[in-house]
Amino acid sequence: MSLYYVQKLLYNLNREPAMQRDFKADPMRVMADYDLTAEEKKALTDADIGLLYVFGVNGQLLMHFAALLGIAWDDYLEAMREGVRRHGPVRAGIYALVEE
Amino acid sequence: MSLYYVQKLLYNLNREPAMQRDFKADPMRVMADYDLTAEEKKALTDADIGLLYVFGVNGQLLMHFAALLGIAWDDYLEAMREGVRRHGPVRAGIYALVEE
Amino acid sequence: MALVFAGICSHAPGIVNRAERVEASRREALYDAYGRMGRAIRDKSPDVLVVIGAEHFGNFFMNNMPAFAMGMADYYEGPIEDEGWLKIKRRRVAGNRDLSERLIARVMDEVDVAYCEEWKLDHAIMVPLHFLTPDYRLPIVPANINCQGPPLTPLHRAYRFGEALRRAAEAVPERIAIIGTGGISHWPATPNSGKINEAWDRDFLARWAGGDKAAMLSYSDAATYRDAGQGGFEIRTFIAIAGVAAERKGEIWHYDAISPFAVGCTIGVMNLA
Amino acid sequence: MALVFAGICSHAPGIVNRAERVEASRREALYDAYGRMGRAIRDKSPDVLVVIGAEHFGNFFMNNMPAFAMGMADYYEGPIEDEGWLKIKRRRVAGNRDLSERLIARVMDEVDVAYCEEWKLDHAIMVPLHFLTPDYRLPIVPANINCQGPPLTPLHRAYRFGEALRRAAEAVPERIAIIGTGGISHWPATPNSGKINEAWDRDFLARWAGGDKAAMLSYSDAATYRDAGQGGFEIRTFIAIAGVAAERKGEIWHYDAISPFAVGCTIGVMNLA
Ligand SMILES: [Fe+3]
Ligand SMILES: [Fe+3]
Repeated sequence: MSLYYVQKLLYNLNREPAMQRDFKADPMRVMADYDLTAEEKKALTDADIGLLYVFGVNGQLLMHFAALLGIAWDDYLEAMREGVRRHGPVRAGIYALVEE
Repeated sequence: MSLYYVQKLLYNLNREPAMQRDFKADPMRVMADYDLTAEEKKALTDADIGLLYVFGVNGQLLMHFAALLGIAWDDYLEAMREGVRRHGPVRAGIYALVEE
Repeated sequence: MALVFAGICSHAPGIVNRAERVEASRREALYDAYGRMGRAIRDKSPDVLVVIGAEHFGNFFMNNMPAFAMGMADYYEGPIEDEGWLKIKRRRVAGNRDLSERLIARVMDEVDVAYCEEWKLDHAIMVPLHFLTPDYRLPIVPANINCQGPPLTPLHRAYRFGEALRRAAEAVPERIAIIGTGGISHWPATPNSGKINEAWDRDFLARWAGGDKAAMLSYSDAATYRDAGQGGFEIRTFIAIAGVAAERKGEIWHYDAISPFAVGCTIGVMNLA
Repeated sequence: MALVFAGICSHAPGIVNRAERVEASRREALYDAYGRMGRAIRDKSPDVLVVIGAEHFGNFFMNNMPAFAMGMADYYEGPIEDEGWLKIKRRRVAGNRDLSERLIARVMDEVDVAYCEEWKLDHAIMVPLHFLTPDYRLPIVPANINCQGPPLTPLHRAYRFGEALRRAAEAVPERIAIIGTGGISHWPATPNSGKINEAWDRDFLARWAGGDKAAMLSYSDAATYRDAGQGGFEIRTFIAIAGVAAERKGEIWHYDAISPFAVGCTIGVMNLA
């Protein structure tokens, strides 16, 4: 699990049009610069918003990635809900601050 | 005076080979992305190490720029001395912390 | 004493870019409250407006995530978001590097800020400016508290940041206005987007208006997340303003839990007199 | 108590990459002192080595210049400089994200660090590691104090950072070693490169070894610049180690003003017993 590199890729992708073109053309080549697990690479190439949410990706990054992929707002929200149903609760990051 | 942007240009230049090539080919185009005065642009294109030192550029950035230009170490040191003789004391930055 | 104004307001993008989704009367009441706050600021003739935001990965990422940051430039640019999306035109906003540097040096005596000679303003700062200083004539000092990437800034340090800002404002000859911008309870960009916990909001705002430091600092992050969503972590900016006001009391001029704007829309002002 | 070691050493690149410019006996005496410090660290069986450096625009620039930063990753990479120039081969250095996070969260109770989930180590950290842990088996937590871009971190906050690190080290079950790396007087990359103010250095080191907090915090930046060059601003890392040691006394194991290495080469260890 390398939430940092998943988020770093999305952070860069959201702000760099050239990288967006490269990612569409050849995601594996772009992802080679980031320390990602096979599961993370698959979630990114599959645009699996639900699983990315479960990884712990911040919505302030994830919503822009969804928009980039042409996913409508309501579908984006539903994809996160479906992700939790399929993969369980968020594993890390800001949505996992549940210790009390 | 925009020491920040002079230093930002050198900081980026020192670490990006592609930018180094672009800067050699067409410095004005590269500098257009930075908020620089005419005097600063001239100092950068003239590789005027002495004046850049007087602007306040940190030696930890300036020495790498000098190396990039093929300026030998002793010539680099002498250029800074000559800069102070010609242009007066350092104007800003870490070498201008002289208030007591 | 050069601290002339301290207040809080909401910064949710929906307040601008989803304006049409709310009936005109509710929307205009909110906009009027922003307008009243803007006039209250201008009435004090400040030289600069310090805006403490809680940005959303505009300038700061987890490769170098400061607990606190302050701008130190003669100008800034914003919004960093798409202008068409936010419905605020991109522009330069004037700063004051020299004044920033004097404030920062003083704050650094007690709170360790990262300083920034360049800053792209996101909606956390642009939405408030859009309403409060629509002519953008008042120079700003942007500031930030990390409310996004855990480990988050501790609440008591956010309060201390406000105290340090007050002492810095009192140490310079200029007249300083300071605002904190944020949500209270909200769940932006998550499955619960649009949800608002109005009871929690009103309880928090009562603590804030009462200048009740202990009550404001008693939230755990886990409890805030449970009751107020991750947007609730932005109470840090409001708590900083309570620190600025030094346990004086304030007044909530406006609160309306507007679900299409995804936040309980708030305008509050500290009584510094 | 989980703080097991606190010490200081030099980090100037010349110590490695201009080795041949100094007679073998002086060089070997310095290298032996590093070796002795490395053994002293290993003898305490630490789980991690916190390295407080003062980097030179490797990771931090004036767009977001933290007063303090700490690494929070499972590995780091260094040197960021050309391997041929520094004469240290580029490699991964192990970290411990979980332990970093616990230390950072505790430090943040009193000192506001920027945390970094990625970090390219420059010579401020790589030169010490090269000598102290040549097999690179001991995981590290890199840390940084801004000694390069004014406004610099105030000296009393550097001391407080050390105090906060000590309390954090004592709050975790792991065994923690902490070192500070820097120059004392030196003028790197400026017209006075190679100059060393040995008297000033010995006076500073006497204050350090005596655990004399007030004397260490009494320098103004202007006086330091006048007497010790801008390299003298790096006393912040040594002062942090004095804070770690809580006014206990230390010992200077080695000091030699080696002009070709551009710094008074120093090895010092705090007596924590
Ligand atoms: Fe927000
Ligand atoms: Fe150094």
